Amino acid sequence: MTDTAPPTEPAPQQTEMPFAYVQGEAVTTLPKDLYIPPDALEVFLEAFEGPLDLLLYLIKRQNLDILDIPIAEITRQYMEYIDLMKELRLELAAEYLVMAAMLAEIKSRMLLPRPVEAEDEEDPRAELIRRLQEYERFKQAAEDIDGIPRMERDTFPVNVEAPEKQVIAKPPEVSLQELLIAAKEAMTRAEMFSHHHVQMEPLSVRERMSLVLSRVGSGEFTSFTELFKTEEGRMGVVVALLAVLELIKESLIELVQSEPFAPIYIKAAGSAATIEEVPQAAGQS
Amino acid sequence: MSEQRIKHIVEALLMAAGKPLSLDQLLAVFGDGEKPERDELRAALAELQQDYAERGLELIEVASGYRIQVRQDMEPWVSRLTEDKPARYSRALLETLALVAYRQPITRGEIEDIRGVSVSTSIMKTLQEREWVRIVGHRDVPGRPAMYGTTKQFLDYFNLKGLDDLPTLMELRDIDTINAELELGLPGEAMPGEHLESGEGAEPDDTDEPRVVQVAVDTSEAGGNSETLH
Amino acid sequence: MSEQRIKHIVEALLMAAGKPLSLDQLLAVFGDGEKPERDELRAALAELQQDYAERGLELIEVASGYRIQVRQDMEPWVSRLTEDKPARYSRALLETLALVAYRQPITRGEIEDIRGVSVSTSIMKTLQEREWVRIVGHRDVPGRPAMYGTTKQFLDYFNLKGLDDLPTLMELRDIDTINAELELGLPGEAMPGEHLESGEGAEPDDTDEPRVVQVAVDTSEAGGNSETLH
Repeated sequence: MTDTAPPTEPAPQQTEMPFAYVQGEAVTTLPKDLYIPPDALEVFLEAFEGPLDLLLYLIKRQNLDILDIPIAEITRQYMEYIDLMKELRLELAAEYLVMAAMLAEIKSRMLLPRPVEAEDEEDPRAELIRRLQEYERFKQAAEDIDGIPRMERDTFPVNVEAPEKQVIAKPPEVSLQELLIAAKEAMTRAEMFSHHHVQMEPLSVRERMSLVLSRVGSGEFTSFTELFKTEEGRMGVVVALLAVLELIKESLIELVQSEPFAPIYIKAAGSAATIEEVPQAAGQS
Repeated sequence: MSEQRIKHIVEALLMAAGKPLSLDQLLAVFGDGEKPERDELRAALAELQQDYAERGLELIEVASGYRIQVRQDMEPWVSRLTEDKPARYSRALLETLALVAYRQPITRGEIEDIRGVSVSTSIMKTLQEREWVRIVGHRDVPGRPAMYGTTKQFLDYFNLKGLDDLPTLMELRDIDTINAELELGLPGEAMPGEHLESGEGAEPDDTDEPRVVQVAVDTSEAGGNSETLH
Repeated sequence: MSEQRIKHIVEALLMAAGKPLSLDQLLAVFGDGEKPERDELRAALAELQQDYAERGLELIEVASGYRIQVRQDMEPWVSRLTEDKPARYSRALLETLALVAYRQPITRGEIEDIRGVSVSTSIMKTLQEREWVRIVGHRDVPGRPAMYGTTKQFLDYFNLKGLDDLPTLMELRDIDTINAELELGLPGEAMPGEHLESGEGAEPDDTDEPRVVQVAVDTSEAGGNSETLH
């Protein structure tokens, strides 16, 4: 900033708008009084954030305190701006007219002689002053916020290249209840909850069916007795037996017995193995 | 893991992240066997802060965590690095932002009441797109207008740790007290003087300010200039 | 301008740039009165290199200039910072898995019959690659379609001792109530970790152990079991 420019900033400085230029020509002074080059007026007025802002400007220009507004004078000046705007057929924002009405009302009340007994009647300017002050606070706050050092303008993020990431594709995680919800939905859609299906089918049997199947999957004969393990106890034996029966029922395995009382073997249904291939060694167990 | 090692990892993390990281986020990257105590992390951060004290970098704490950034006094050189001028915001937007920041939760209607003019939709949209402002609820009155509040990103962007860090609002003065002051001969001079110092645009004088020239200057070197203004 | 000052400016520039800067680019940001000699700049860069020697950063020279970057050995920590959320499985995959679990041994065609839509090859492949599902045989019908069953890894992952730990169809029908209980501790992310951790000790043996006996016991305390899971 140049030395010749005092730190007084123009009130109606709207940053995006170079109100400096009117039809290509720079307007180098702000109006001292009410005279504004007609071409500049529109731009000038746009620089105000509304009637409160314009009023504040008028008050501050006369070095006056908000709390001591000479209503008559300010109203006169304000109305002159309004007239100017009208003359130029600028579209007058309704807010400006509302303010004009408010000023006129205050002025008229101030002009009326105040009865002595009505001393505690509120100063007619009070509401205007309150609004002006409230607006001024936030006008100031806006400037303060604009003055806070902010990223990208005053401070800058560091932007340092990170080392190349070693890609380890992590498989998705699934929770048990996600699985159960999916199960329920699939079953519901397939109406598998009908009574026919909802019987006490121990899932361990289904599990064992898979196990038995994969054991006989090689196509070779497996000894029936090998499917049962005494360590599993009675329940285990029952589950294994149910699994084998279920597999036979679904024609997934075949039982083979070469002669009565000979060892029983099972094989995957449709596998090429024939009875001649029954392993002799296995049969001796 | 040694203190040095922790410090270097934390530095690398903050450098690579380029955005604030909370203590929890920092902790989370350490494996189970190596997780430092929170106090150790804090100590590492404090040490880094020390390390940067003399340099063009700084480690600061903002609303969402710790951030390493380039200091403000490096701005003249850093901004010459890029052609893009930082975005400047209109008074209308800044006043709206100020109202949201200080008066949240606040509706658009309430903002309009105080500013005395309508608030354009585009301003609210810009503030939300920048993620400085968000809808925090709806007022339970007819029409259920949205209430706005500021975000952590707003605080982060303005280098603030919390709303408490915002500059204090100007005091409201009571008409009665000022009347009393006036009678005592305490003039309305003090106030405009204050405005002058704070660079406020009150325009208390009638001089032929090269106001427009300043504006022109502003436009050309936005970043540096607006800094000196405040 | 002091050497220190030049170094700090250069550091700030490289930090903020986010791309390599050449000597010329670095020089260009200094104003006329302050421009350092190229050798001074080189000296500043060399000093910075020194400064970083022990740290998680490095200053390197690449084709288009100088760049500050995070050292490769910081990768494990830095990567964990940006860890993407693991992808999620599709509903189709989960239903397929559920049907294999409940209806095994089951062919793809049978799954399709129940689900009412076709099951993609990639789903079966994914489930097999994850080692949750395997082919346990082939149905003796034309085409000899593969029959699928679940694996031990499947049980381990879901922390099940056996399939009987799953709710029966009848219980499944009333799963909404279970679900409401589970919902509380849900958010999907904490859970898998728990599974993994608790899964480690859950199935330490590879033997075909008295699985069914356990199942019998488990059935009686099914409630307690699913609670600890979640």
